[in-house]
Amino acid sequence: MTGILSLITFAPLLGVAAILLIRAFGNGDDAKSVDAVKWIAFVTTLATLALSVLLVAQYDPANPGFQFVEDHAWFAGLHYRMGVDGISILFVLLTAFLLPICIAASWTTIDKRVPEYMVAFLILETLVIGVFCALDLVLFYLFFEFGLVPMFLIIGIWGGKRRVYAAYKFFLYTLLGSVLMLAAILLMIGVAGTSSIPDLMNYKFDPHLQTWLWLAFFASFAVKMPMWPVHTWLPDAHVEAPTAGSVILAGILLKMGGYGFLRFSLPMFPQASDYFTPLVFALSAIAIVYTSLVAFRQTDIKKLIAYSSVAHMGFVTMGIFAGNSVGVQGAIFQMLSHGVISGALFLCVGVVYDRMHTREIAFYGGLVNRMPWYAATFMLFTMGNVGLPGTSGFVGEITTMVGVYQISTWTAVVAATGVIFSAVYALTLYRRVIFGEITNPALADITDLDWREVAIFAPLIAMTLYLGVYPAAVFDLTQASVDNLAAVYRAAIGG
Amino acid sequence: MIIGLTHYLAVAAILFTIGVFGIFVNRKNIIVILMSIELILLAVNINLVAFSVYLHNVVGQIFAMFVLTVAAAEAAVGLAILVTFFRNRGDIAVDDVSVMKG
Amino acid sequence: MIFSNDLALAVPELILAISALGLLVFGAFAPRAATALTFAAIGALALAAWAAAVGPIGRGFSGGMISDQASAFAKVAIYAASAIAIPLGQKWFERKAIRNFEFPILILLAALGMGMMVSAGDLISLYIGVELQSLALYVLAAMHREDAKASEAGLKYFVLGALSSGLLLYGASLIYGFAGSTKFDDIAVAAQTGASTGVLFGLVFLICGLAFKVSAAPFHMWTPDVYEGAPTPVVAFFAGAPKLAAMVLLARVLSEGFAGAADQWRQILVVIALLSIFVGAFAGLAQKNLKRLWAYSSIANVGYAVLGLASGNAEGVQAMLVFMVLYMIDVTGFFACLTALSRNGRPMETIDDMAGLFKERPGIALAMTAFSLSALGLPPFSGFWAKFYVFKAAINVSDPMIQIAAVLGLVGSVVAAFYYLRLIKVMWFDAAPGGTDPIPGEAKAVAIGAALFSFPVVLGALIFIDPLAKAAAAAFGLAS
Amino acid sequence: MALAIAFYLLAGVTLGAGFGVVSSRNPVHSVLFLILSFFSAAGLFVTLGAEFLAMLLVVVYVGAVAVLFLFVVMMLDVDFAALRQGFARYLPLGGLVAGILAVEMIVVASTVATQGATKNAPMVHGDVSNIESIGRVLYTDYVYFFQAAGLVLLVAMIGAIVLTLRHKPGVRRQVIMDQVAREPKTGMRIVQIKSGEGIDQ
Amino acid sequence: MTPQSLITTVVFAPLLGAIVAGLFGRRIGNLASQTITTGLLLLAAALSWTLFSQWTWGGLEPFTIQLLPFINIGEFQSNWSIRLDGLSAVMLVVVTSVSSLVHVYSWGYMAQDDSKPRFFAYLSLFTFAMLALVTAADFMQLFFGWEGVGLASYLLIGFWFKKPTANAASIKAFVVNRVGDFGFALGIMTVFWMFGTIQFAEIFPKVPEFANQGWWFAGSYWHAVDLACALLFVGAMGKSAQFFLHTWLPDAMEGPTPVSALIHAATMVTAGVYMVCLLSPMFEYAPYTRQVVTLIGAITALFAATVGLAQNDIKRVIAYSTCSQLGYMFFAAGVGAYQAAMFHLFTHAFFKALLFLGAGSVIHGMHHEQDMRKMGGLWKYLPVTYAVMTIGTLAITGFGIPSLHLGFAGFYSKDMIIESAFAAAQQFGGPAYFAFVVSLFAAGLTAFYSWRLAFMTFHGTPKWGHDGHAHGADDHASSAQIETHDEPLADGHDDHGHDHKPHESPWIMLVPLILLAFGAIAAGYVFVDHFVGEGWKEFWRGAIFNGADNHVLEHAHHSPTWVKWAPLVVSGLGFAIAFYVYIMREGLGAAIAARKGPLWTFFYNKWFFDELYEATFVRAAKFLGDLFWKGGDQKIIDGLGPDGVSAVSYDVGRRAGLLQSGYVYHYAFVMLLGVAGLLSYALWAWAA
Repeated sequence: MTGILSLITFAPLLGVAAILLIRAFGNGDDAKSVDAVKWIAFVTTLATLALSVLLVAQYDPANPGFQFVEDHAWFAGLHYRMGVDGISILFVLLTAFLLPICIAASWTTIDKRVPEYMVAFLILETLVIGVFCALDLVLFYLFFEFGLVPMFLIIGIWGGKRRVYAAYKFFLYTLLGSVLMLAAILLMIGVAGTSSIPDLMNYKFDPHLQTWLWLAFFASFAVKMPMWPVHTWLPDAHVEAPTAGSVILAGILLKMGGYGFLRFSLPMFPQASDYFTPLVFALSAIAIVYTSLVAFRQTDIKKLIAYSSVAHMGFVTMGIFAGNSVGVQGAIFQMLSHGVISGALFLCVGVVYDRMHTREIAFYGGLVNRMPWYAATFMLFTMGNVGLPGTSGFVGEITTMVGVYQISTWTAVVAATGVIFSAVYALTLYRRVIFGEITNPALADITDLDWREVAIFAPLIAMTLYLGVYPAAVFDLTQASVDNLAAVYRAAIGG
Repeated sequence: MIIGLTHYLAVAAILFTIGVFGIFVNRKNIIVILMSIELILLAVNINLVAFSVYLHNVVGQIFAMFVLTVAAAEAAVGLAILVTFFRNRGDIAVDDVSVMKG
Repeated sequence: MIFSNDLALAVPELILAISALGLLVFGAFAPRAATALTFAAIGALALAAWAAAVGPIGRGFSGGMISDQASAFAKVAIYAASAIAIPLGQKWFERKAIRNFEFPILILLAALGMGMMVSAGDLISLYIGVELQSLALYVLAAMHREDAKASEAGLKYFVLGALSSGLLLYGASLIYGFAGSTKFDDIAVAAQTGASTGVLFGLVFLICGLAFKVSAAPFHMWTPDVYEGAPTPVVAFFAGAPKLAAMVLLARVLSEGFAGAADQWRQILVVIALLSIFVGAFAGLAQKNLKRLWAYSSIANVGYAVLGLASGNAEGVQAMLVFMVLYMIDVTGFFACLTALSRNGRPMETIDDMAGLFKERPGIALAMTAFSLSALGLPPFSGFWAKFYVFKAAINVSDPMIQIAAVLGLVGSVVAAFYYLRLIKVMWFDAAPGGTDPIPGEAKAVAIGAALFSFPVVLGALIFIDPLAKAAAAAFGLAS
Repeated sequence: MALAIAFYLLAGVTLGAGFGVVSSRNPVHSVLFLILSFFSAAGLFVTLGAEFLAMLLVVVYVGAVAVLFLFVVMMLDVDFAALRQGFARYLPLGGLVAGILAVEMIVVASTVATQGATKNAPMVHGDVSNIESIGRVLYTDYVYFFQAAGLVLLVAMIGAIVLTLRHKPGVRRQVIMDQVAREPKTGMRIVQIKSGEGIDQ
Repeated sequence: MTPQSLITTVVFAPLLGAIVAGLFGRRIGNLASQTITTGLLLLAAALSWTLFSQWTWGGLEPFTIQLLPFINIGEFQSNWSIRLDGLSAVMLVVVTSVSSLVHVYSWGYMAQDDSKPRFFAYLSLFTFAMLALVTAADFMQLFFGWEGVGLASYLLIGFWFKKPTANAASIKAFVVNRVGDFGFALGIMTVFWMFGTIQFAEIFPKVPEFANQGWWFAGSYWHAVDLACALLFVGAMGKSAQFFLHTWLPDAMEGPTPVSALIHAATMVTAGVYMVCLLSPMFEYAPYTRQVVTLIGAITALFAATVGLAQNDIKRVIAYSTCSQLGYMFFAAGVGAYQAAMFHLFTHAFFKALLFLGAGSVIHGMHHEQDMRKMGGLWKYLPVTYAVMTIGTLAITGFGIPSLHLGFAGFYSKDMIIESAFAAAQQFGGPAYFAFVVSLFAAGLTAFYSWRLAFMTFHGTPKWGHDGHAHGADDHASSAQIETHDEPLADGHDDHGHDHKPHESPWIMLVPLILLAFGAIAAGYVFVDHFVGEGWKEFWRGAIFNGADNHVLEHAHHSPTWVKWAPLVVSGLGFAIAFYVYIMREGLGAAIAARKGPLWTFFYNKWFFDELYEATFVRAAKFLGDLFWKGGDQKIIDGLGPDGVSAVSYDVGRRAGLLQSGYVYHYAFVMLLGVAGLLSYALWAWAA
């Protein structure tokens, strides 16, 4: 099965090529070729999904190491090196899972520059999967960093009113973080003499040096996560991005930060990670409380959900730096779950936004009267967001908290208050949008979900509930790799 | 009183400074700026010749010769450009050389 | 040393000199045969590049000329860039109804000068090479002589260039005086056992003079004005090759003449590099004219190259070489785009002019996007790899000063990112007013070719560039 | 002692004239000061024993460059009255920086006594004249530079021509290429003239 | 059928019903949805009783079925499982019985509602969650059920989503429960890291080892088991609406009345009690926490009873009564009489459901009027309701003859609790003593407000029909109460139809009432021996653990006679006062209320808890939210961060551009500065 990772990673580019061919030889913007473009994009992403499922099926959960490894020497000591382990394989799957949904969600809502849009998404898919598969630091950085561009364009071209501001903010914020990471990467390559991630995991960096490297990586991943106080780009980016852009952003791009912590910070700089764990805990705890309170006061639906994302990412960072098996697996699970749920929530916003073109909470109210299915769907994901047992949101939150409890009870206590706050803001939002009488005459004729939207939500609903009831499916996959990671980490910090 | 190498170098240094000084202190006339450049080159030549003599090494003088040659070429090109400029503007005041800025 | 051996080393120079002279005569008598002249000049450059690539290695003319892997590497790059500049400029001047057959000849002579620079082994050949190149460039900058801006650009370039030559010369004279020789080898001997203050003082002057040629801060002031005023294809030429030549020359002086004083000159270079990076990054923010903008961008980029050189080891030199080559292609491509673009006959030079370019000219817009992202240093574009080499070299020097500088430099690149993004934003997000003129073929070819090189070709090309640059860097004899 | 007096005299004149170049308000005066400066610098060269260079300086600079300057100054119709103000405004700051620079340079120059290259063995023997020693190496060791310097001059020439040569419209110029390329077909027109009608234009 | 498959059917039948009615309710229609859900619930109830009888009389042994792994990370192992033991058997019966009766009752009560499938789906969903809760074999599933019932409660309270008060109440219920769950979750974590497992069966044997160990938590050193139990108890407080976390329960009456009967009286709110009893092996080793439990329970019992005295809304009175009774159960558990707590839970389920459904019948008959001041004399119009309500009232007041050991259900359980409290007070003193005193006093209050309710509703002069809607605003302390009177049903009933005569409810509503009335009469008598009497050890079969020195139950049986008679006397007193105030001197009650004495105001306004919370937590959250958002995010982080930096950068760039003046001599000067600067720097750096 070697080569399957490259196939999955670059499969979307085949779609890009096909779309470009249509652009080149079709006659521009007529409906037929636009339709063809959409179908190509959709089929490509579905094919990628099929390949990813195949990948997971072939994956050996008992083996904690990297599998499906490909390795070709490149230049200057760099390698084209790909591989997945129990930590990354799920993110590959998540990406492949969300992309068809994004394409489908954009089917009718994107009416200008469709080919460019689809190309941007397909390229983004390649890059994101590449991030999760890359086993060479520089290759990783390549995928990691270039992801900014399609997202910049997606926000900037198809975004809302302040899209330019948001796009800049997104780009520059994350760029600032990642150049510091680049500095660290270069230093690591120089010091260790290799850019291979597996080799670097075994390389023991000098503890003093680790501190700097850790901080540099932290700068990048903290922005990406985003952690408090470098989170302010996220609400803006979300609010302005088109629906599918928000889904990708919340569903996948944020996960790159958490993935980075797991892949680099913990195994490569264990002493520094241990040293900075209180810092991460403090920031995570602040993020959970602070952003929850901020979310509570939002007047824009998307912004509220964006802030809640920050709070949920607080659980992730917390769980990761707990450094024990429970916490780390919880964090991974939380990322998956958040990918599905927050993606779905943004889609929910998209549904009403497409109809009414506003995201003001005050504009809505009483939607349940006209849109019962929508209300039910929204309810499910709201509950997932709140972390209700039975949905995937719960499993992630509770396991991360359990993991953290061992390391810092204070953090667990503060994080647990997040459970209360999330209920406050999420239910308040739901109530104000969905419940009550329809008072706004503009809403009198709003229509319920159509079949396409149902089809979009169906897999997300299924995933939310499936993961909520049977998270063991995920834990079985991650167990070996995470146990290994946690064991090595614990051994390295002598605890 | 012995006139040593240092003396010559000092003269060259001062002349060099005068040349540089001439460039940025003269706000009115580009030709004078070109002349200041010639002064700088002259200072360099004094340096080279002085070193050459004190090192008993002829290379310095040869270097100075090349400098002279190139300085002449430079003057020619510089004046040519100045003439073009003058044709376009009808003036050569330094203050005018500021269409492009920022 | 047999004289013919010396001549064998100078074959590229001979080819260029003879063809320049020949073409001059030909041009004087057949002023309308511009196309033939163009092709002949390109052919001469190609021939010279080939000769440089396969030519013998060694030192000739009593050490005045060095032919080694480094000079070969640089020469090939320089000649190639010059060859590209010829049709670009020639056609441009034709479109402006300016007929001057001297353009290719001046380019040839400038290339010759740059070739001399990269293989200089002596302060005198350094100086003459620099001057040969500079004088040609002064003339090229002012060549659009009916244009007030061009002549102003030429004048500024000339005055400041002459000043910098003065600085360089003064430095050279001090080095000569204190080291007792103009040959780099001899200087190295003198500088090995603790360079005297006088030599180092001279070195600072020398660095200042060369810093001007590469437009590093604080000797950068000419750059924006000259870029704006000079004809665009000329800018495409002298934003790339001359800087490579000057950087190689600087590297050669420092590594062959002052390897022993690396700790001293590193500090100077780091200061220059940081100043350049930040001046380039910040001053570009408020620019509206793309040529000025790219001037600031080049200031910042040169800062990176200098930072690589400041590493003071073979890796750093390799980084600088790779950086300059990649950057050269980038910047040439970008100015080729600018050469190509005009709207209703008026050249498009400001950022606002680019509004909606993606709608109207997707190919060129994509190319410009690629160049911008590359200059920003975003992977996987060539600019990233350039920075990759440079910062890898810089950050692995065990000197906190340069390490901090490297980190600061990276941060500076984020500031600069803003203006590249603004360009991309205008091209992609804004509405197109319409009316762009057809794109001339040669500019389009250069632009697309360079864009393809910056990505994806670079991913493969680096496999070849990397060892070549490494060998070239090794030729300088610095510790790795 | 005489040498010292000569040095100080010449150095003083050189520097004074140099200052005159940058400070005089009339460019013509500046050129004249420049010439004076060159002359006295040539004198300095002589005191150093570099006669050939001194001669060259006078010939090249005074004979060619300075005259060129003078020529351009005269040629360009510059309004000198307008060029008179504003000299002193930047003097203090500029003077300060220049002063610092000069001091630094002189300080460094003075170290030559302790660590300069004067220790090096002499290369040229005393019995060879200045001009001969230059000649011996210029066309052998330095032939490469010599040729290159020629190219520099060529560039200057081309540049000067490119930038300043103007073809006046209406002036018919000899195009040698056309002349050479002339063929009977293009050069001749065979006209059949009917008798009694003449040639119409 | 094996017990295993029986119990599996019991647990999943409601889920099936919920899914069918919820997803396909609109497709298959109201009747089908109702039939399916109710049928499945009745089946579940029947099977539960089968199981229960097998347990009680058939000698069924406890067992656990593992269905599926849930969370399995290292030692953190949780399974979807079904546990049967004494406690869950009791709870199964209670839950399915009440639930099925409520389902049936709702056919009538919700007859006019236009989203019946949704309602029944919610009810069944709730039942499933509750069953998952009671059959949990580990903390995770317990928590799942715990929050699941919370969700169902939220959905059902907000069932009439058009009503703003209902929406507010539903959120309040969820959030306050979440506060409890906050503690609960922390408790689970503490348990996990303490014992290395969250399986009950594995934890309990390990508890004694930790009896005297300490535990670091949140920067302090605690007694380990006490800490774990205290945190878990916070969860119980939330779910069972104990003092501090009680505020949601009265507001939850915004939901339809069957919901109140099922969730907010009989089942969900007792989950806290159930948990404490289930965890008795831990609580037995947590002496301090048990004292806290006792205190909180006692205070709740007293507090709720006092508030109940002054309320005018029929459902609210019963709600406070529930709250109060839950307090009883908690302090019973606190003093160590877990069996008594469970027994009261059991009997309470019947008579409280009865009271609620009876109240529902009254409301239904009164065209959705809930204010008791507008009732009166209804016994003539609603005879069956009147009869069952009286039975319920007798049961809740614990009427019975101690010497004969004969009485209504509440008599056995409540007196047992009081006696246990006395026994514990004798043995330990302290909080138990306080609990005993409170229990007696509250018993009197219970009698008073229960009879007050009965008298105001069914006796006296009818006040309906001529009073109109002229509420005086001064009658109402909070807006929530005002709105409570208008329970809008989209059922075509005329809300203002006060000219209509009250009418008796249909039989579909009355049958469940009658069945519950039987329970209220007989549940105590039949099961007293099993729960708390001679056969308790045999009945519980280890499901409840009593420490070696815990003999409260034995001692309770040997209480002095005055203790056994005291409740009756106190209740009688309460009855007498109520009779005097509301029958003999009808109008006196209204007069007292109108006088607005400080005590009355205090009680009427529920000790001002809502106002307190509003002023502190809600306002603080809003204030902090705004502060963090507009101050923290926008001003500080963005202002100093991206926006500020970009503004400064742009400014610097502009200034740098200004330096670029275009004048050659400026440029030359900068170069010179550069040279001079670099030279100076070089001299300085190299000299060093």
